[in-house]
Amino acid sequence: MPWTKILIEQQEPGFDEHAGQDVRKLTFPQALREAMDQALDRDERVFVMGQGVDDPMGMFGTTLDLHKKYGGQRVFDTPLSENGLTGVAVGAAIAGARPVYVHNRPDFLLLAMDQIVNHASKWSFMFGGHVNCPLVIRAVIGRGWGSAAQHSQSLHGLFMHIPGLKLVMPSTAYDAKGLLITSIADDNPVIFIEHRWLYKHESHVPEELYSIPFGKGIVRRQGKDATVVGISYMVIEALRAAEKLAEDGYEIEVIDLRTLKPLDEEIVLQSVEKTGRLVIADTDWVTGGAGAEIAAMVAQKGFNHIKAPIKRVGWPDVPIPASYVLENAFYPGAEDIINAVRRIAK
Amino acid sequence: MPWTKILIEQQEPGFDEHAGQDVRKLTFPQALREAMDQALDRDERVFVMGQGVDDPMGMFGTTLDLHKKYGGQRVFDTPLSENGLTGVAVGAAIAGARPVYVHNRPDFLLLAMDQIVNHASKWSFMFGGHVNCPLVIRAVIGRGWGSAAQHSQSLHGLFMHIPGLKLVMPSTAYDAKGLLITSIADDNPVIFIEHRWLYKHESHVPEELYSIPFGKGIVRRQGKDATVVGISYMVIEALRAAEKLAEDGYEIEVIDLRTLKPLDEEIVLQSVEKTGRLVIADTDWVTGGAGAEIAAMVAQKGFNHIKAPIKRVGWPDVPIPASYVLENAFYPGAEDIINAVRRIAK
Amino acid sequence: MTDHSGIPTEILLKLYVIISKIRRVELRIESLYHEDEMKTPVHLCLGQEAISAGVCATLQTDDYVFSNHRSHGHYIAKGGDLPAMIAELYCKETGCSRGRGGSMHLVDTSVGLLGSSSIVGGGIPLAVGAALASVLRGDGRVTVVFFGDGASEEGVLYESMNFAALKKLPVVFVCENNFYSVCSHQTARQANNDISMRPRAFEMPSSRVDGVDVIDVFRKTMDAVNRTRSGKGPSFLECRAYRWRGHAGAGDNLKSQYRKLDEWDQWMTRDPLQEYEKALVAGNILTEKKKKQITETIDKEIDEAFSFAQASPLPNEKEVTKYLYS
Amino acid sequence: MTDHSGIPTEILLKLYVIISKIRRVELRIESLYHEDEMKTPVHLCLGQEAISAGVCATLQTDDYVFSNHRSHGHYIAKGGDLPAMIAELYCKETGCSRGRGGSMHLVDTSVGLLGSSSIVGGGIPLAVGAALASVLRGDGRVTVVFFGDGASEEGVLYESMNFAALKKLPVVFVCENNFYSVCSHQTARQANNDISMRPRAFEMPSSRVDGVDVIDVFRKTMDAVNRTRSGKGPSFLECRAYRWRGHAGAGDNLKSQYRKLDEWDQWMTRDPLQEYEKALVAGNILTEKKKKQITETIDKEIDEAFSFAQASPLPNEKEVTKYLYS
Ligand SMILES: Cc1ncc(C[n+]2csc(CCOP(=O)(O)OP(=O)(O)O)c2C)c(N)n1
Ligand SMILES: Cc1ncc(C[n+]2csc(CCOP(=O)(O)OP(=O)(O)O)c2C)c(N)n1
Ligand SMILES: [Mg+2]
Ligand SMILES: [Mg+2]
Repeated sequence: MPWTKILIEQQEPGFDEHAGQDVRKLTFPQALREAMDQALDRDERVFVMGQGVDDPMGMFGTTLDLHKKYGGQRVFDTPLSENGLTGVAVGAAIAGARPVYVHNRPDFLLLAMDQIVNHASKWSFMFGGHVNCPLVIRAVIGRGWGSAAQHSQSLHGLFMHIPGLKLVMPSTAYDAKGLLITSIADDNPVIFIEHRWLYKHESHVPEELYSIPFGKGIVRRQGKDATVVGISYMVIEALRAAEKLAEDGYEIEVIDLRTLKPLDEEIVLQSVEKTGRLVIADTDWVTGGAGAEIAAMVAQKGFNHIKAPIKRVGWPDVPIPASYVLENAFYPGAEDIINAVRRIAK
Repeated sequence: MPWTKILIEQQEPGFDEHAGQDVRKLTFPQALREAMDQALDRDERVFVMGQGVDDPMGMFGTTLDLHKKYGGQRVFDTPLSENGLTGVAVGAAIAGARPVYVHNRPDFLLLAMDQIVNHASKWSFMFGGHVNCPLVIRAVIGRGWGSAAQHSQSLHGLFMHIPGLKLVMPSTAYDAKGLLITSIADDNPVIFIEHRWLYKHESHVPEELYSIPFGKGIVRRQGKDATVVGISYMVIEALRAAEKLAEDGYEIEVIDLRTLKPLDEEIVLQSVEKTGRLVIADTDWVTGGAGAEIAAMVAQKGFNHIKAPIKRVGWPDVPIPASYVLENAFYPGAEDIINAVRRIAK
Repeated sequence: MTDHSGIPTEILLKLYVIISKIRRVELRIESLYHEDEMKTPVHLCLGQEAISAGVCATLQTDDYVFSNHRSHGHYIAKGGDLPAMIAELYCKETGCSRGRGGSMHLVDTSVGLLGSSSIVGGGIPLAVGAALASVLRGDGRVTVVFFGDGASEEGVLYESMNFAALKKLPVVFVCENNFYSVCSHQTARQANNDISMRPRAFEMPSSRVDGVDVIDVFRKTMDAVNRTRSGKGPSFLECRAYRWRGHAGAGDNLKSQYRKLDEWDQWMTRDPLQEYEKALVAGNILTEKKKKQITETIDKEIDEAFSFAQASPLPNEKEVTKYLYS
Repeated sequence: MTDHSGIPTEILLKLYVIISKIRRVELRIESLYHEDEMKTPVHLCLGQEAISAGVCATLQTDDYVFSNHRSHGHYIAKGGDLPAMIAELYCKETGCSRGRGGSMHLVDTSVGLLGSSSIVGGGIPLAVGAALASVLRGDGRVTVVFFGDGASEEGVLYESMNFAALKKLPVVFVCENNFYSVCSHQTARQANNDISMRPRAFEMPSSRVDGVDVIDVFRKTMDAVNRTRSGKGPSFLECRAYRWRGHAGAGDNLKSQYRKLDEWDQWMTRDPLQEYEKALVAGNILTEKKKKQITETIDKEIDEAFSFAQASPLPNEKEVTKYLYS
């Protein structure tokens, strides 16, 4: 859904882990597409469904032309029936298939909460493990260009709360491919949330099929003065903030959690043990969000390490506004992380 | 829906704030019914809808015979169409009515998340305040008798995350009436979550129409050694725990938040300033729940007061099991609160 | 009662056995429920037995079924393991869901029963999805989903019908219209009481079925199953029968407060077991001796199932978080 | 084109003005969109103008309307304030939603437009609820809800139709079938392409309407509105017209990749404005002079609206949390 060309230009380029190196690079959407392509190729049980997955845009390129390669039975468009079609995906998974259901935006998952929460997340447990639900739901957070309240939510704060789901939020093309492979291979329902502003990010993505384990965060930058835990796109802003803060002599450790469920508590606790200071930067409402869980976890398990108030950077308690001036005020960025760090770092 | 008589007997009696006093007492359901009765009587815009509100059980008595008093146009049964009917309630509210939509269980609200989150919570903001949505959604948390995974969720952890909603969870009959009145009088969407195990609770409930302000918690028991913040039914368990702990010389302060959105941060911070120790007891999954927000808030704003890890008592990360032995293992109670307090109190 | 000519005796007797079994299991549950040892809400299907029996008799063992809260009949008719079902009602580790599900969440994958949802309408899209998986695999299976008249008010039914019809999936929608959702009559909830009209919105074949008449159920389901197995797409059956008991639990203590008396009287003239028995006796397919033998066999099975269930161990409370993930 | 005899000239001209106005506003938006000053996704209704015009002309000012993402035509036809709409596209504080909503969230309570949801189908139950509120108050209002063919796949439509029909609420469901949801053709999404069949599931009156022919829209809506205002319950109109542009934004750069060419050619022979203009001219209702005058008035209005919008202040970023609650 290209509204105007400027949108794509406004997107943030990501950091490049292999700057200048002669390695194969893919963008975030290309990496996702390759993961699905390889999964479709390797496992007959895999199929891809979603509104517009076979259209000329191919879901921002992430599903482009896959239907031509694998046929309309395995890669197909769906009606606008989010709850029903999520249930269809859940049922197919229960019956042994491995659906990847692509949603344009997390906002639309709200129509499917009954199937996601009451069904997919509970099917294994509720039947004592006799059945399972290997399902992947992808959704892409929108941001900007006045997308407004109903087209820019992320909602991973909600899924964080539901046992039985896994929750994946990659921030690099490399992770996007590896984690999507892991998601498709997993025997449980996985919510895989992308951020539209990461789509311009390019990184080294090996050609072979590889997987990245769930529950393993990664230290994107080493530091000793404060820990910034980033979620999804906010990892980029955290790295920017760290760069700026380095100019003032602060060494900031930036952690990319990669998956929120399971959560790599160890990586956070270890970092906090070193730094004693924690800022969590999220692309979601602060209140009751994933950052609350991380802060609460540290306030319990890392209490002895913590030397200053735990700060959360994220959205204020208000729906997403349309007007760009209000968007600018609404969305936090590197500056807000910098301010948070300054307040608590020595 | 009485399954067998034992269910009702198993319910927990509440504490009595006016034990032995000669005051009018009502049970929790009677208090709710009186609130709706008086609201219906006072304001023509108020109406009550929901599955079974006019049936012989009258939603556990909370709506009993109101349809006889106010007619089937103002108190009516609904089809099993939770999303659609929630939308109907939202639309009626937008058009100037004041619906109270009674849901049997929070689990069924998952079908209505689109209307609650994408519509009700955003309608005022999204239109710059030109419209508003004075809606009350009631739902009753189930527990026990093998109600299992799809009939025992509370889900206030989800609503906590959504700006634009208010979230009310009373634990006494007195508060139930006063807060329901406030909810109906409020110009915004209110999620009002009750706990079935509070329904036997009786307390003094004045006859007149009174309201209790949102965002004001209450200290149910004074103490200086640790603060236990209780949510809904867990206030009862917290009081029990406090009583037991008093035998060992611990003075526990028990706070009943009453509303989670708005959240009375002050009452928690003030208490923690005194006690330095915090346990949050919730009737919901711990992970990503309301307790996470409270802990995170204190880890930020009350950091200097906190002298020990913040503990959360609530549900483990697993759907609610059917078997009573597993239910017993699943649901925390006074014992768990006692253990948590012992670990962190001096 | 519809004429049963042309249907093999073996099948006719099987139908009789299943109806009898469901009836006797439900009555046994009801008679013991007051003991409060089955600590889970039960939704008895007394009066609706012919639907489960007639529908499932048209299915092969590996065909899929999805069920709802009123699941006992579906489970038994599809060939689910009876001791495991009763053990589930007793919330035991030997239960079909290992005591995690209770009465509303029965499963037996060995006979294609992939689960029961207690969210009204929740199982409907699951069935469509299972049918989709069958098509992708080309395994020739048919999927049946059971749901009530109340579920026909849930939007997900319409979404599911549209998709199933669009993709011509091998699924049969079986709506058990017992006229009530808890204490609420169909007329208080639906604009028109002819549920069988609804699927026509998607040009899906649909019939009204006499849900008390097992032969009518069997024949119409057979048509739908044959049709869909041959790739012609889904069908819908509205099977009308009466819920003899309250919504949940034993008995129906509120009966006089919410039932329409003339409706009640009318339906009480119809008993799916007796009508069928009479027809089989008249057709010389069932003798008194055979009947007695069947009943005895069933009762023995039920006795054993309850003994097994009662003697079985409870789940280990240490394993409360087991089975969260596969 | 349907015969317009019997309809007062005043109304005929009003319809013409509205269609022209919608057309010219949309073209103006499109022509300026590349400037990237309207920083909000726009969903143009070019080709569908006659639906908004014909439907809203049957309504009174205080009748309610709920709209969707493709909302410009609804807003204009219901009498919404044009400068406030354009200012909203420019995300200004003077916008009808104070810059909080953008193009997909237009509102003007002074003419009964209670809001537009960009969740497909989301506005449908809201309209039914507003109609319920009207009944409770006895205010005699009618509510109309606009939604697309895509929305007819959402379960909430069926839930809403059932409830509206059950309670005989004063609401008219207007489905604008433009055959596409983004780049997806109706046939890829729906089991049968006759949306007007669907409401019959609830015994709700329903008609197919030629959405290019404003007189057909007007007459059939008038019937539905009269019927429902007199307490006879809801109706459904499937109005067929073609989306001339891409799903969102200006132009349709993917046209050749997703449109069916013959379909395109066929629809391009039909222009709601030109067809109507021809009919009015033939009927001596519209003269060239009058036409010019109308166009000039509209263009002046549009000029003023854009000037107002462009000159208006942006929201104050300090007020980002304002309007959360009322
Ligand atoms: C979505 C949802 N809404 C409400 C309920 C509560 N509930 C459980 S069973 C039931 C009755 C359903 O009626 P019907 O579908 O006709 O099935 P029956 O009980 O008659 O077999 C209701 C309302 C539920 N479980 N799920
Ligand atoms: C519930 C939901 N699903 C998907 C979308 C994305 N989306 C926005 S508009 C649109 C097309 C809707 O098609 P239709 O209802 O026919 O309206 P049209 O755009 O043709 O006017 C889609 C899929 C959405 N906004 N809401
Ligand atoms: Mg029923
Ligand atoms: Mg369309």
